[in-house]
Amino acid sequence: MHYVAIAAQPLDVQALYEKLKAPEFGGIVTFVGTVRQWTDEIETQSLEYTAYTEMALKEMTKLAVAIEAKGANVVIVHRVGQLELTDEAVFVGVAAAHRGEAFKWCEYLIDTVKKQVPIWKKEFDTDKIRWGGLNDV
Amino acid sequence: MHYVAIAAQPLDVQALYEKLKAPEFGGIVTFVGTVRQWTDEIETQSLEYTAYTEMALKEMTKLAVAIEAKGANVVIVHRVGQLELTDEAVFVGVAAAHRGEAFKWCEYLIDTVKKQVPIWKKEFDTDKIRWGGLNDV
Amino acid sequence: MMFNVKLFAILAEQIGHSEVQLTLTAPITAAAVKTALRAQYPQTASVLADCLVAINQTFVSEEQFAPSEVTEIALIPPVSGG
Amino acid sequence: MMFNVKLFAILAEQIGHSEVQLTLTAPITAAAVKTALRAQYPQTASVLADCLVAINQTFVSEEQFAPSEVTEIALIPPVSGG
Repeated sequence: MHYVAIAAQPLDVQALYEKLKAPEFGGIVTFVGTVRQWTDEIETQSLEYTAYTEMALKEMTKLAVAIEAKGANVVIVHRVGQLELTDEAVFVGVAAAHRGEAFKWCEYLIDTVKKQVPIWKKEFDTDKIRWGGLNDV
Repeated sequence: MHYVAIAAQPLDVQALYEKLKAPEFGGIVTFVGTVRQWTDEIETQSLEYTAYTEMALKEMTKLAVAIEAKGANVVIVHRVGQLELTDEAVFVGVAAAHRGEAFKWCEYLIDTVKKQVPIWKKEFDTDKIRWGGLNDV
Repeated sequence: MMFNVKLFAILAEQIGHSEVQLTLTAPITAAAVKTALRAQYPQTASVLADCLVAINQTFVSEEQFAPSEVTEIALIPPVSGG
Repeated sequence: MMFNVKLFAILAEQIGHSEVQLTLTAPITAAAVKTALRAQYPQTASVLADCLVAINQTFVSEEQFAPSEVTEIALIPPVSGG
């Protein structure tokens, strides 16, 4: 059974992982995106994520339901609020019968979350503030 | 810095995940293999893993070091002993700067662990006992 | 007819509000929403070019809506979650 | 010359020991290890066909070793971790 959430509090990776476990699914792949310090020459100090929460949840639910229909458990949780270096921004987990599917579906889900779920990153870098998704204007 | 182990006790997924985190690596992919109940028509009740421990650690270390040289943190831990349904048999984690690499390297590592690390599965199924890796004789 | 339009991220920052009222005439389209915002807040023009429109929490491109079908309008700047 | 050879998994079970002593003559090769075990324990023949040999904890196939180079020999049935 899928679990999707927009979380204002730090992600509990262990608890989210536990939601994926099931006797019929032997392969569990998780992706966690954390706040990275360096992007080429740019040094990030912190991030702020905001979301169009109701629509984000709808989009995440659509994605999760479509993958679960193939035979899987899916968890997708995204943080909002102020994040520091190494804080967890997003958790995507897939439990499936076989590992090849779990890898493929987990990567598809995070790729798709990044493309079409209405969540925005405001990056506080050492040189200036940047909005994710926009060309560096 | 890599961490590899053969563990006689249940895997602490949270603690292993924490070892991967680093400010320079924003993408963390983990694979956990758990004991699955059904394989086609065969129902598994429990498993016993044994290892040629010293050599297994050497092989796991070689694999981890080779991936870390590309820019990553790697954790590989395999259980030995008696495992019940949904117990964790293996944890493979890769933290890298970007998620594409983390997915690719994590899948490569578990594929390779399954092929060349001297660990054996004895499967206690409802109909009989099977050794993994052998044709069902 | 007046509609509340939700704004997010850089768009909300440029205007200083997370919601604005825009006058739209039937049929409601994504292009009409963007045109109306641009007219009222010219400083959003360059970001607006890359924005999507969600009506009733679903991305829309060329669809036309009767005003009575529209319960929620939002302008979605390029997303950057993950 | 006598060598201790480590056995694992189904091979250990078939023989009832996790280590056996085998007589090997120089040079030591993977094939010679398998041949010696098969001669002493014919019941292992079918599993042995799929086994690898590790010398000093490294898989070997066609290499030849002087007895003095060999500190540990193991027979590795098809692995099945993960």
